This record gives sequence, C-alpha cells and structure tokens, in this order.
Amino acid sequence: MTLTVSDLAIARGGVPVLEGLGFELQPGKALIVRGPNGVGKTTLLRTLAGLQPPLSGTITGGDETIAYAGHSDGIKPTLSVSENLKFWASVFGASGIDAALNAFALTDLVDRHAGNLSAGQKRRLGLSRLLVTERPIWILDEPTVSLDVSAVQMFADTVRSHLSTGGSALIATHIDLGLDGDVLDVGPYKAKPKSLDDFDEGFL
Amino acid sequence: MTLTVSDLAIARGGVPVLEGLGFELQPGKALIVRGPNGVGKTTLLRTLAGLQPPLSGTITGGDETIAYAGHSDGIKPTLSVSENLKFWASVFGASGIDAALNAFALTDLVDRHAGNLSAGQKRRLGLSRLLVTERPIWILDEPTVSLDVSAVQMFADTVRSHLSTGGSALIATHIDLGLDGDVLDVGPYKAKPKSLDDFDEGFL
Amino acid sequence: MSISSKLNSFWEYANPKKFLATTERVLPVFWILSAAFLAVGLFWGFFFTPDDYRQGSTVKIIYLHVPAALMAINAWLMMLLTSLIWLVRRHHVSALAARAAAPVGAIMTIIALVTGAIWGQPMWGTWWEWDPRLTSFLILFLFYLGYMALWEAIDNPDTAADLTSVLCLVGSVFALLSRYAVNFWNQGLHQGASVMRAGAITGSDTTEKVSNVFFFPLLVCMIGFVLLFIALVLYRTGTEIRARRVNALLARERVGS
Amino acid sequence: MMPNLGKYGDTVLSAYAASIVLLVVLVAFSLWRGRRVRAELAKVEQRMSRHG
Amino acid sequence: MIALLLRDLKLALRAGGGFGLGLAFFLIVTVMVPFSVGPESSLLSTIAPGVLWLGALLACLLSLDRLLALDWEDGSLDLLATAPLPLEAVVTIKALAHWITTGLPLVLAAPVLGVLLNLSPSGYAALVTSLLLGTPALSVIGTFGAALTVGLKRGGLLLSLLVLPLYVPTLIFGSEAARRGALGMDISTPLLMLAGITAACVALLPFASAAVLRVNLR
Amino acid sequence: MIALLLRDLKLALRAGGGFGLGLAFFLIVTVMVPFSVGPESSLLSTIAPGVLWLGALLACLLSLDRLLALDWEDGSLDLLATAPLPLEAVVTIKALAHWITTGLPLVLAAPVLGVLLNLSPSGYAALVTSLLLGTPALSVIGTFGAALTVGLKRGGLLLSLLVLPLYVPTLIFGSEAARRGALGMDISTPLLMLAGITAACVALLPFASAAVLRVNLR
Ligand code: HEM
Ligand SMILES: Nc1ncnc2c1ncn2[C@@H]1O[C@H](COP(=O)(O)OP(=O)(O)OP(=O)(O)O)[C@@H](O)[C@H]1O
Ligand SMILES: Nc1ncnc2c1ncn2[C@@H]1O[C@H](COP(=O)(O)OP(=O)(O)OP(=O)(O)O)[C@@H](O)[C@H]1O
Ligand SMILES: [Mg+2]
Ligand SMILES: [Mg+2]
Repeated sequence: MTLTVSDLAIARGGVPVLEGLGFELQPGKALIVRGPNGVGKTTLLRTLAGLQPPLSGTITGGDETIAYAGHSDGIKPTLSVSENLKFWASVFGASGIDAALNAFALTDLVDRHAGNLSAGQKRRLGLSRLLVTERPIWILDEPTVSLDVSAVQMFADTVRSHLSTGGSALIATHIDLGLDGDVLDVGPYKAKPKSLDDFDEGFL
Repeated sequence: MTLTVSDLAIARGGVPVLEGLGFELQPGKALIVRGPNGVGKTTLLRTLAGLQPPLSGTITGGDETIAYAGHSDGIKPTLSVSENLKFWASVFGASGIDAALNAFALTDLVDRHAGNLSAGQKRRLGLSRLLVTERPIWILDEPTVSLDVSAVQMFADTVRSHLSTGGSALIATHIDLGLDGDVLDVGPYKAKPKSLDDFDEGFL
Repeated sequence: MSISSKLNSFWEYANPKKFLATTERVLPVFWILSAAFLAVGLFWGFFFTPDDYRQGSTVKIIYLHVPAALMAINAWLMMLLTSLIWLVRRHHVSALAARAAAPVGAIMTIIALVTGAIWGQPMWGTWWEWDPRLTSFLILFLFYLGYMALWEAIDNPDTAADLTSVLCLVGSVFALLSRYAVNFWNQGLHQGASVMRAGAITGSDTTEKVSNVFFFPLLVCMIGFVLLFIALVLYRTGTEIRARRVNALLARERVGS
Repeated sequence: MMPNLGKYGDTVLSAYAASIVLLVVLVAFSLWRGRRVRAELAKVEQRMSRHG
Repeated sequence: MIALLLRDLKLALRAGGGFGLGLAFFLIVTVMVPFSVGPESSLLSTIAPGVLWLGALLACLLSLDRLLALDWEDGSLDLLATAPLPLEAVVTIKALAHWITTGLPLVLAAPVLGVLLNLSPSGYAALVTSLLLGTPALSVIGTFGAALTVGLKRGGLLLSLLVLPLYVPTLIFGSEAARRGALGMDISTPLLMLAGITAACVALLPFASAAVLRVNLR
Repeated sequence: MIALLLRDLKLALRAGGGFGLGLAFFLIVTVMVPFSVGPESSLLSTIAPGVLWLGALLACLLSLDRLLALDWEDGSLDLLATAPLPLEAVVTIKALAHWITTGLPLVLAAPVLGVLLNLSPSGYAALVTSLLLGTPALSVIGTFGAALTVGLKRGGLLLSLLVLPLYVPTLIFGSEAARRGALGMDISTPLLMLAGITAACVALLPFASAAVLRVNLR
C-alpha cells in the first residue's frame, strides 16, 4: 500500500498549521518527519491516521492500513502486560503476541501489571502493540520518548524488519534513529496567515 | 547547599530496586544519572525530592532546597501559560516570571491556554517552572522528552547558567545534553535479592 | 519477668515468621474449642431450653443474634487497636490482622442483621424498623464495606495498610458519632442491654432480665463465638502473611529480571 | 428429637439456617483461601530456590 | 468485540471491585433516605418505589463518569477508533459492559433494599421487572452522555447535567410501574412504554454516541 | 495559599462552569423527586426538607471526585508537596475552594428549590441555616475521602462508598433541624450539634487528610 498525500492543509483547534504538504510513502520505505516544536507534526500524523479531517487536500491509501501510535500508549494499568497485548491482538485479529513480546524484550514482564512498569517499559509495551496490528503503514509520534539506548536500538531493528517485509513507516521524532529513510521537514509548509480582509466561512 | 547521599537503599512498590548508593552534589555541579529502563532512576529522584521515604541510608541537604520536575508537568490546561507560571511563582514566592518565559522562548505563547500547546511547548512550560522556584538544587527526570534540538539547547543553556550562579542539578536522561558534569551510572547499584530463608518484617 | 520485658516478648510475635510458627501450634486448640463450645451452646439452646412466655420459641434466636452482635462490634474494636499498633509501631502483622478480621466482622454483622430481621418479623410485625440500634448496625456494616473495599482497591500493601488504618480511626469516631445522632433521631423498639447487667445473672434485677435458663447456654455460645473469631482471625492473618510474601517474592523476581 | 417450636418454627429454623450457612461459608472460604495461598507460596519458594 | 467486552468486565472487576461499588452506592443512598426524611415507616413505604428507582438511577449515573473517560485519557479510544471495529460497536459494547457491571447488580439488589424501606409486599415483582426493563436504557443513554463529555476535565458534573434530563421519561414510567405495583394496580401500560423506550434507545442511540465520539476524538 | 485558592476558583470557573454544575445537579435531582415519588403536594412538602438536604449532599459528593484527582494526574500534587506549603494548608484550601464553588451555591439555591417541593413557609430559615452550618463539614469530610482515594482509577464510586457513611451524622442533624423548622419546632439542639460537628471536622480532619495524602504520594 502506498500512502499518497497531496496538497494537504491541516488545522488544529480551527487554526491552520500546515499547508501545501504532499508526499508519497511507498512500501519498504521510512519517512522521518522533522520540524520544531509546535509546527504541527502531531496534527499531521493524527490527520493521516484518520482521527481528524484535513482542511483540504487528499490522502489516499490510508485508513484500514494504518497503525497509529501517539503520545499516549493506551495501556491499562490494572491489566498485565500480556493481557494488554492480547486485547489489541484480538481486536486486530492477530494470531499471537509472542513475536511482539520478543521484539521489545518484554517476555520477563508478561505477568506484571502494566501500571507498575517504568516509563520506558511502558513505552516498549506501547510500541509492541504495533506488531500485533499486522498493518502495513505505521504512523508513529515520537516513539522513542523515555527509551534507553538499547531500547531505541530494538525499536530501530523492529522498524527495519517491518520495512523489509514490505511495510512502511512515518515517524515524527526529534532524535536520530539511525534509520535510513527520507526526511520530511515540515517547517517550510507552515501555514501562512491569510490577509485579514479574507474573512471567509472559517472566520479566518 | 550540598546534597549528600550515603548508603541509600530505595524501594518501589515494596521491592528494593537500588542499594548502596552514595554521592555528593556540590554547588555549581551537574550530575547526570544514567541507567537502563526500569533500573530505578525515577524512584531515586522521587526519593531525593522527599516524595517517598528511603528504605535506609541518609540524604542531607535536601528538602526545602530542591525543585523537582518529573514525568508530568503539573500544567493546568484551562489556564494560560502565564497564569500557570504565575501560580507557581507565587507559591514559591518568586518575584517575576519574565526571566522564565524568556529562557524557554515562551513569550509568544503567554496568553495561550496551556491545553492547546504542543507536546514540546508544554514541556518547555514545565521546565520554565524551575526558574520561578528559585531553589538551588534541581532534580530533573528526563527533562528533554519531546523537545526539539533548539529547545534542548535552550534547556542546556538554562542549566549552565543555573550552575554558574551556584546552583546544582541532578538529571536523569537517556540522551546526551552536552553538559559537562559527572555521570552516575546506577546500573551497578541494582539491589541484590536476599537469601530466601531470610523471612523478615519486609516479607522478603 | 518485668512488665517491659514481657511486653518485649509480646512484640516478638509481630515477626511474621514467629507469628506463623506460634499460631500453627495454637490454632488447632482454638478450632477444636470453638467447635465444641458452639456445638454445646447451640444444642443446649436449641433443644433444651424452654420457650419464653411472650416470645415463644423465637427466643432461641438469641443464641445466635446476641453473640454475633457482640462480635460484630468487638471485631471493629480489634481492628481499631491493631490499626493503631500499625500506625505507631509499624508491625506488618498488626495491619494484616486488621485486614483479616474485617470480613469476619462483616459476616458477624450480617448474621446479627439477618437474625434480627427474621426475629423482628413475628415480634414487631416488620422485617426492618429504623430503630437506633438496628440502624447503627447497618452503618457499622457500611463501614466494614468501605474498609474492605479500600484494602482491595490499593495494590501497594504498605500504602493500603496506612490508608485503611487512618480510615479505621476516623471511621470509628464517626461511627460513634452516628450512634448518638441516630439515637437523637429516633427512639426505638429494640431491647435494652440486659445480658450484660449483673442483675441478670444474680436474678435480683426484676425489671428486665434474662433468666438463667436462657443465660447459661447463651454464655456458652458467646464464648464459642469469641473462640471462633480468634481462630478465624489467627488463621486468616497467617494467610495474609503468606499472600504478602508470595507477592513480595514475585515482585522481587520480576525486578531481578 | 426435634423440639416443638410452635407457630414460630419457620422463623427459628430459618434464623439458624441462615446463620449457620453464613458461618460455614466464612470458615470454608477462609480455609480454602488459606490452602491455596499456602500452596502458592510453596511453589514460588521452590521455584526461586531452584533458580537462585 | 467479545475481546472488548471481556476486557471491560475484567477492568471493572480489577479496579477495586467495580461490580460491587455501584451496588454499595445504591445501598447507601437508600439508607440515607430515612435519615433525611425521618423514620416513619408509613411515609417510607409510600415513597419506597420512587426512592429505589431514583437511587438506581443515581448509582448508574455515578459510574458513567469513567465509562469512556479512562479510555480517552490513556489514548485507548484513539487506538480503538483506528482499529477494525466500527465505533458503533465499541459504544454498544461499552454500554453493555456498563449494564452488566452496574445495572444488573442493581436489579438484583433492589428487593433487598425494598425491605429496608418497607416496600409493600405486592410491589417487589413490579419493582424488579421495571428495573430490568429500564436499566438498559439508562446505560445506553448514559453512554451517549459519556461520549458527549469525554474530552472534558471535570466532566462528571456536566455529564450528570446532560444525562439526567434524558433519564426523565425512563424514570417516570419506571417508577410509575413500581408505584402502581406497590399499590396492587395494573402495571402493563407503564411497562410497555418502558420497554418501548429501552428498545428504541438500544437500537438508535449507539449511532448518535459513535457520531459524537468521532467529533470528540478529532 | 491565597494563590492556590484563587487558582482553584479560577479552574472551577473555567472548567465548563464549575460553579453552576453542582447547582444544576441539585436542581435536577430535586426536580426528579416528584417524578419518582409522585406529585401529591402534601407528600412532597413532608419530605421536602429531607430531600433538599439529601440532594445537597449528593451534589457535594459528585463534585468531590475531581477535587484532588486532577491535580494528582497532571503531577501538580507532587509539585505542591515539594513546595514551601504545608500539605495541611493545601488540603484545607482545597476544601475551602470546594465549599465556595459547591456548598455555598447550594445554600443559596435551596430556598428556591424549596418552592418547587412545597416546603412549608416556616421551614426556609431553618433549611438555610442548617445548610450553611452543615455544608462546610461536607466539604472537609469529602476532602478526606478524596485524599484517601486519590491514586485510584475509578475512584469515584469508592469515594462515595467511603464518604457517605461519614456524612451520616451531618445529614441526620442537618435534616432534623430542617424538618423541625418546617414543623415550627425548636431547632437549637440539632443546630448546635451540627455546628459542633462542623467545627470539629474543620479543626481536625485536615491533619488526617494531609497524612493520607502524603502516603498516597509516595
Ligand atoms: C435487625 C436487626 C437487629 C440488630 C442489628 C440487632 C442488634 C442487636 C445488638 C447489637 C444486640 C446486643 C446488645 C447488647 O447485648 O447490649 C442485640 C441484643 C438483642 N436483640 Fe437485637 N437486633 C436486631 C433485631 C432484633 C429483634 C427483631 C429482636 C427481637 C424482637 C431482637 C432482640 C434482641 C434481644 C432479646 C437482645 C438481647 C438483649 C440483651 O438482653 O442484651 N433484636 N441486638
Ligand atoms: N508499584 C510497583 N510495584 C512493583 N514494581 C514497580 C512498581 N512501580 C515500578 N516498579 C518497578 O520498579 C522499577 C523501577 O522503576 P523506575 O520508574 O524507577 O525506573 P526508571 O529507571 O525511571 O526507568 P525509565 O528509564 O523507564 O523511566 C521498574 O523495574 C519497575 O518495573
Ligand atoms: N486546540 C488548539 N487550538 C489552537 N492551537 C492549538 C490547539 N492545539 C494545538 N495547537 C497549536 O497547534 C500547533 C501544532 O501542534 P502539534 O501538537 O501538532 O505540534 P507538534 O509539531 O507535534 O509539536 P511537538 O514537537 O512539540 O510535539 C502548536 O503550535 C500548538 O500550539
Ligand atoms: Mg507532537
Ligand atoms: Mg523513569
């Protein structure tokens, strides 16, 4: 599945933040989204994942092919690690959770209540969910927050093997993951304020 | 104020995680705490900040001299940036918030509701709180999460100027901040399990 | 032995290991004694006491109702005491004993309520009446419920012990306050306390007494209930200690990995 | 053997039945949980002493 | 879908006995009524059916608060929205889980609490039937309210404010049935209305709930 | 300390009208009573003082949920605990803010709602006085409950379970005073008791709340 975006404009809280964005994400490729704080990366990723509608422009190839992981992990503190993962596996109809547990070195923690994990352990659990979605396009918002060096390595390896099996990934991050992929700097696409006379349906 | 820690043992959820820790944090110095995910950095920092009691060992010079910043920022989404900051300033009896706003380039955002900030902007607001506490010892748990490169730079500069005025900082982080300070790797202090027969009051 | 050294040797039982070893030995005695007292008392009461001239055979309910009511209150008092010990001396066994006693006390409260309700049907013509004593028992039951729910809700055991102890303390004050409030609110139908009055035993008190025919089996039943309570609490405390150790070991195993 | 309980037979018997059931349930549950926890502890201790 | 139901039930069980707490609140409200209106048993038995219905409704209401809010806060809702489950199914299952953990226990407990309030013997059947028919509507309507307020901090009160008026018809017919039952009158009309309301709510509201949820997510 | 109070009041105002919501809940519960017990005005006026007290109490209860929980979730409590404010002061101020945003509006609204329930004319003064004396105790006790359950997800129901029994004495004396007032009887004894309870709670409970909060923070 190729995710194709053309002439996209997106808004947050009614205020346009990015406009004129276009790119293509092909199977086997990674695209790193960069840009300073507050430029609109999270907004872009949520739009691509279908969580919010774009202001204008088109996104094709998305929807049921996308696995999204945002700032929060959707982890239930009172369920154990394996229960958390099994739940998502059965929602997405995946076969098993073992591969996901192995990829993020969670096997020792399976019976632990997720609420008792440290920040990085929780994040690893959140990322392992991607593997049980069995979806080709990963859209990840700052996935490596609170991960230590070896966990970042695990993550990079996981992404690489995902790419090698024909998947693709769109990752917004501030740090260097050591993945080779195109970089999309969204800074230049910052929405320009319209002139004040232009008082249209959007009141802007 | 020098923060002196000797023979410290700490526990999380009743389970010892680190033991035999000892160090000294002198004015003007920074100490970087490192260690893999789940080793007990957050627990250590919370203990130093006085939020939880140590299992054993002593901490001197702490308490009313410490400003703590943890994983969450204590930001009220319905208050504006300046209202959030002013509140903390008046709790800590600080004089003004302008320096803090400048240090983290928040001046353009002062009237924005904090709930409408992006992840990195929120974090910057959380960090600017440190400046209005006017306390000498900063204890920071992964302060640079979600910050972009230039914001990390701002943060490092702020820490440096804090150190140069006789303050000190203890920072747990997984990334390289470019600060020169001692590194404390807590990995070697991982608590060793007691023998099984030793069935004491702690049930371990 | 001086008093203080006696006291010191008492606190030794606060060590979980010592507690387990000791209760292991004495528990059978308590189980057997409580079974014996209960069997004798209940049999005696049920089969070999006459009917009351006013209440007919319903008077036999007293052998369950009164001891249960007694234990319902005493269990809370015990929890109050052990909670205080935990807060002051931080002996884990003490907190766990309070936890172990709560369900026992709650069941005793239910028994008192149920037998009372069943008794009330023929005597007062209603299952339930908002009589002060009945009402305050209901409130006591609510306190038990809240106490147990709080224990269940918290997973850090020390935190749970601290919080439930403070709740027990504050709750005791409010339970007492409720008792007076309820009294003020409604004057009731329920029998006054007469078992515990000296006159009842000597038979010299003619106003309202429980005659010896009823009193002695009742006494046996009360002793039986007390013994059963002790046996249950000791046993359950042991269980709580072990459960706590299991959790601690598992947690350590996980952190170790 | 059964004493004559008169017209209140049901009342008395149901009170006894209810109370005794409650007591038995309490004791049985305590013993059951006690056994289970004891077995679990044995299992865990054994496993941990094997693995060091 | 079964996985979601099971997870929600498991969460309710784990979170400090979710099953019991709605019940406990019901018990407590019922107990507080005599304290506030006085202990005369004839007065109590007059208001008993109404009080029990109102108590059940409030117990339901109080547990709505976190029906969706927890899933929202930890990001689960975002993830569920991108999962291959229609959001309509998600909200229906959430409502069902809420009914099983809250509504059903209330129905079962109501007769016991009737005793405390001197409910007249003829009233028990009507009380239980009306609650059994009415509580599903309470859960479904409540889910709609929860979906409306999900993104708001301090949603609890706003939620009550929105939901309580929606509860009015259910309450009227439900307590009317219970009241008539206690007086030994015919209860078929209010029960029929109640059943109608419940059926309509269950069939239609999930679409509305899913729609507002979608709006709240963006 | 003033800063904290002002912030809490501001937050209550911002968060979708915190001031109004407790009130609205009170209104709605009061309105629902006639629906549930039937519309006879003599019955309503008998139960009016009790219903108003119970309604106020429930409105108070419902808003407790987030009294400390929000500050806990976003980390503010951690920061306040390390700030140069004693935790006792923090909980006292929280209780005060809760009373100003919830208790006080209830007191002011109660007479209006009394009209809806046919409260007898002699009852208004007693109702308002008893609420004025009693609601601070409700806020302080509620803060204790909130401190006990602050770390728990789905704390709302547990909180009610813990707090409602503690509310019993206040409710009894308060509604007794209101009831006696409506009947034209002497109300000095229950009012005195009520004042005593409130004074004791305000003086002592903050220490318990702070202690409990400290335990929960570690
Ligand atoms: C339904 C709830 C009831 C509760 C919670 C209850 C509670 C109590 C309590 C706590 C006691 C012990 C008081 C003491 O010894 O000082 C007691 C004793 C007693 N109760 Fe009840 N009661 C209830 C109903 C009834 C009914 C319906 C009757 C019979 C008409 C009854 C008859 C008695 C008698 C005869 C005693 C022994 C009093 C004495 O001589 O000390 N109770 N009850
Ligand atoms: N309530 C609890 N009960 C038992 N163990 C716990 C509990 N909470 C945390 N832990 C464990 O304690 C250890 C220390 O956690 P802590 O949060 O201090 O780690 P950390 O060094 O900050 O990790 P990270 O870099 O991922 O933030 C972890 O292994 C964690 O799983
Ligand atoms: N509800 C809102 N109303 C108005 N503006 C908003 C709202 N929410 C966010 N914003 C603004 O929209 C912009 C884009 O936010 P977004 O979260 O997408 O940034 P980001 O690129 O992900 O930043 P970060 O790297 O800090 O996570 C920010 O400037 C933010 O302040
Ligand atoms: Mg972002
Ligand atoms: Mg950490």
